Amino acid sequence: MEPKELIARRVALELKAGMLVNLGIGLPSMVARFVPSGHGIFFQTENGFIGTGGRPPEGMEDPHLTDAGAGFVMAEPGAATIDSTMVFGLIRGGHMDLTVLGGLQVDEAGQLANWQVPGKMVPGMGGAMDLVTGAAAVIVAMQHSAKGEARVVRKCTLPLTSLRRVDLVVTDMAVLKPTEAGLVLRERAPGVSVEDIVAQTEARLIVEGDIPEMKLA
Amino acid sequence: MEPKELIARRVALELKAGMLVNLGIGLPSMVARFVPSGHGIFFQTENGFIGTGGRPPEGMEDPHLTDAGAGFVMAEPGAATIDSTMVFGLIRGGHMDLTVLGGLQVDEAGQLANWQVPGKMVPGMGGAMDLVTGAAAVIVAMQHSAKGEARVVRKCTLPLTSLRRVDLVVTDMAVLKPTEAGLVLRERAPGVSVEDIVAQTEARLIVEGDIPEMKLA
Amino acid sequence: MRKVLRPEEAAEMIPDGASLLIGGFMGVGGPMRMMNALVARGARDLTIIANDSGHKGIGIGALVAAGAVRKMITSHIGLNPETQAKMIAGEIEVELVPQGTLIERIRAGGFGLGGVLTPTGLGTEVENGKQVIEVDGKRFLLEKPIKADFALVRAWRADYIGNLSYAFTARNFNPTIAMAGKVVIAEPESIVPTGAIAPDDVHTPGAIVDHLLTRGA
Amino acid sequence: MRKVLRPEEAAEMIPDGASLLIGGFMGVGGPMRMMNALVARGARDLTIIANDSGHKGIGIGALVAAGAVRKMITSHIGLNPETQAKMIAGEIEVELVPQGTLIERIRAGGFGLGGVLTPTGLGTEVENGKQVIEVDGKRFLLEKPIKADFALVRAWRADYIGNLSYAFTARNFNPTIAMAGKVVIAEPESIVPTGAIAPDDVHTPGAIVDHLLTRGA
Repeated sequence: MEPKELIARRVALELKAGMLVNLGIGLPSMVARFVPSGHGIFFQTENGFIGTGGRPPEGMEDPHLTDAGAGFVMAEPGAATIDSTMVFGLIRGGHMDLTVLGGLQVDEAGQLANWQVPGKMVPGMGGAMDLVTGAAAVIVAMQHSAKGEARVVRKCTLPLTSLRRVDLVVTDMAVLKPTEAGLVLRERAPGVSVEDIVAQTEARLIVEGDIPEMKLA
Repeated sequence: MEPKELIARRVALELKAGMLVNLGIGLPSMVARFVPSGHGIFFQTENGFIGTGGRPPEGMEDPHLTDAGAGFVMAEPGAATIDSTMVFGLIRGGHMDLTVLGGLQVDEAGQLANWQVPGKMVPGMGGAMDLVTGAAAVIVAMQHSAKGEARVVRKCTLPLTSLRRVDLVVTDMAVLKPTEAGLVLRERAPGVSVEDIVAQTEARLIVEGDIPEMKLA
Repeated sequence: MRKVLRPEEAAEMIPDGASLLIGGFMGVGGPMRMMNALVARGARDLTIIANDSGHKGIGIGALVAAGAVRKMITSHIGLNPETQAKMIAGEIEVELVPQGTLIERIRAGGFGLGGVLTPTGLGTEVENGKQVIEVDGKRFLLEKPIKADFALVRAWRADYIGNLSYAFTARNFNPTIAMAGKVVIAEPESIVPTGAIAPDDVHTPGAIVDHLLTRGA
Repeated sequence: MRKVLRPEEAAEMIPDGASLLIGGFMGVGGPMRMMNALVARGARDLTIIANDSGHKGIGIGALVAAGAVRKMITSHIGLNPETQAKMIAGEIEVELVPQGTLIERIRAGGFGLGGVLTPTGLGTEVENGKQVIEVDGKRFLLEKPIKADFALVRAWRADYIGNLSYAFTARNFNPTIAMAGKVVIAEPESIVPTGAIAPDDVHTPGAIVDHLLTRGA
């Protein structure tokens, strides 16, 4: 299984009926593919819609109905258009039950950096700072390391997205739970050992008892 | 002519096509009767509507379409429903070109008191404080005196509605223009002399040159 | 898909001493069946946040008459003499708030903002005890956010998943209070199949509505 | 009833050096004909406030490519590498603002509020140079209101008096920026007779729209 698919499948298990959920662009948006049909989840997109579906049939695309990356989407029955003040009212006001976002670094304090590599990549924070600050739960979905460099670090060296401690980190190697005491290793990816994880992690991990393998469905 | 009708007719002359106008309940709401048909004025009501018309035909009343006093109204073609945040966004944001409000006292500084007689009448300020603070122009429409007591006073003794100097005061005796220098007498009601006005006014009035009679149409 | 509640069931969910945001403007767009059920169950010590206290004996006025209300935060009690009398007799505590400030404070509560910076009320009784913040040389009152245990919303139509739409001036406070109640109960006049309210016509998304009442008779 | 403007006429009204609020999200719901006309007339030194800088060479991207932009206030430039390159080369000044803060600052400008108190950005680079206000023990950033000389709005439908409605995710920033421009120019896809947009379906009331562009081809 592709690392991205593995991450998306694991994150999908955290989504429950009735939840209002925001998926970031890129990897996080893959999560929607792995929730069962008739899921009863409200998917919100940052550009102002609740109840987005997948890509429309050929020739049915509407240029007024897109995701946050301007890609065509469908509307589920019961979908609702909202303006941008309402999008962020839902986010800041704690109505957003869950957001899934990509990450560049997560550290032992559970803090996230995901919007800037100074001097190299300055795309802007978009809605990420509001989401990480305001959503009821924040899951970071990212590859465990990139180009040999650890992304789960002792202390973020890149600019922080928020002071808030995120709620869960799902990578292609592990599920980590940020706590007051530090990062707790909760699950291993199939076929990955605790030693492998520790070796590819700069942060100190709290490892207690047997660490089970991730479930993926 | 009834004093109230006289006031309403005079105020109506201040309304121009394209203006967004709020009329307070009571006397001010009478103003709408005296604008020409096809007037092109946007009348806003505080409970959330732009483009209210008069009373609907018998049997056509809709309990969802009322003025701020819960009285049935019609909608003009091109009317728009707005929620209460937008009502006051229009008012505070300076989009409301004109508001016409009743008054209990207006003083030489052009300040208005119209929401409370402590210990006697405490209805609450409703939208009046926002309107007087935020509207682009404020006209006070009131009887010149009540039960023998002057309402145009040196200094308001009742609690102020706002620090803002109102733009025009129209009574059944006079039109007064509040300025930095004080209250300027602009017009007399038909058949009323400058001496009559001065006698029924506690505030000092600035009277310069000939004071013309009010036009009423 | 939601299970609907009868008004009596909704009234049982609301304990004595609860704080309630209630929609409506002089009763128009107010959740009448829910309020009557609260009166019927003998509710006590409620804190009610609403635009006004309605007409005597009707809606919020019925709650006031029944002795169910300990405190009101409102902009206007002028059309319900009973509320004024009980306030003066010390039986109900009334906090009078300018209407535009009231709705914006509720919005701040629901939208996760720290407060409202408004010019309304500066230099009047409303300023007493409040912080004044200067921004670029202009002064503003800092008004605090409002949230409540419950928001009682009246809608024209609801669909099976709780999307709401309002009719004309019955919209007023409703969409805003729906964001600021820990539990949101909507009282619809009719309930239509999911999909029957087009996405652009949804005024309150179902994702933030917790319970639906049975439709109006 | 309004006179419609051709895009060239609208572009002539907007002088070099003007500040523009521009609707749209990655170009969706953006006033494309107006932006192209600004490029065609060789506009210079514009300050643009918008969610993003679009795709390379399209919409806001076309203005950037043409050298018409001196400064941008925006949440995201990640999908337009040209804006990033010009920023790094010092040719365009870019102020990056969290998306929820940006839309709320614009709302504050249009709604007559003194600023926004938000938790977003606390403890990050976004906090630099800003006032922190404590409300009941919680800390918030004070973010200042934004207004502009012009608001360029894209609508789906307009009626003869300027009421606007938007379709699906093409709504986004549009209704909010329409409140914060000194002059508001709306670019509709179609123009329908007054009354054809029902009051409850009007998203931006005509009373705040100054000019309408001809309908889309």
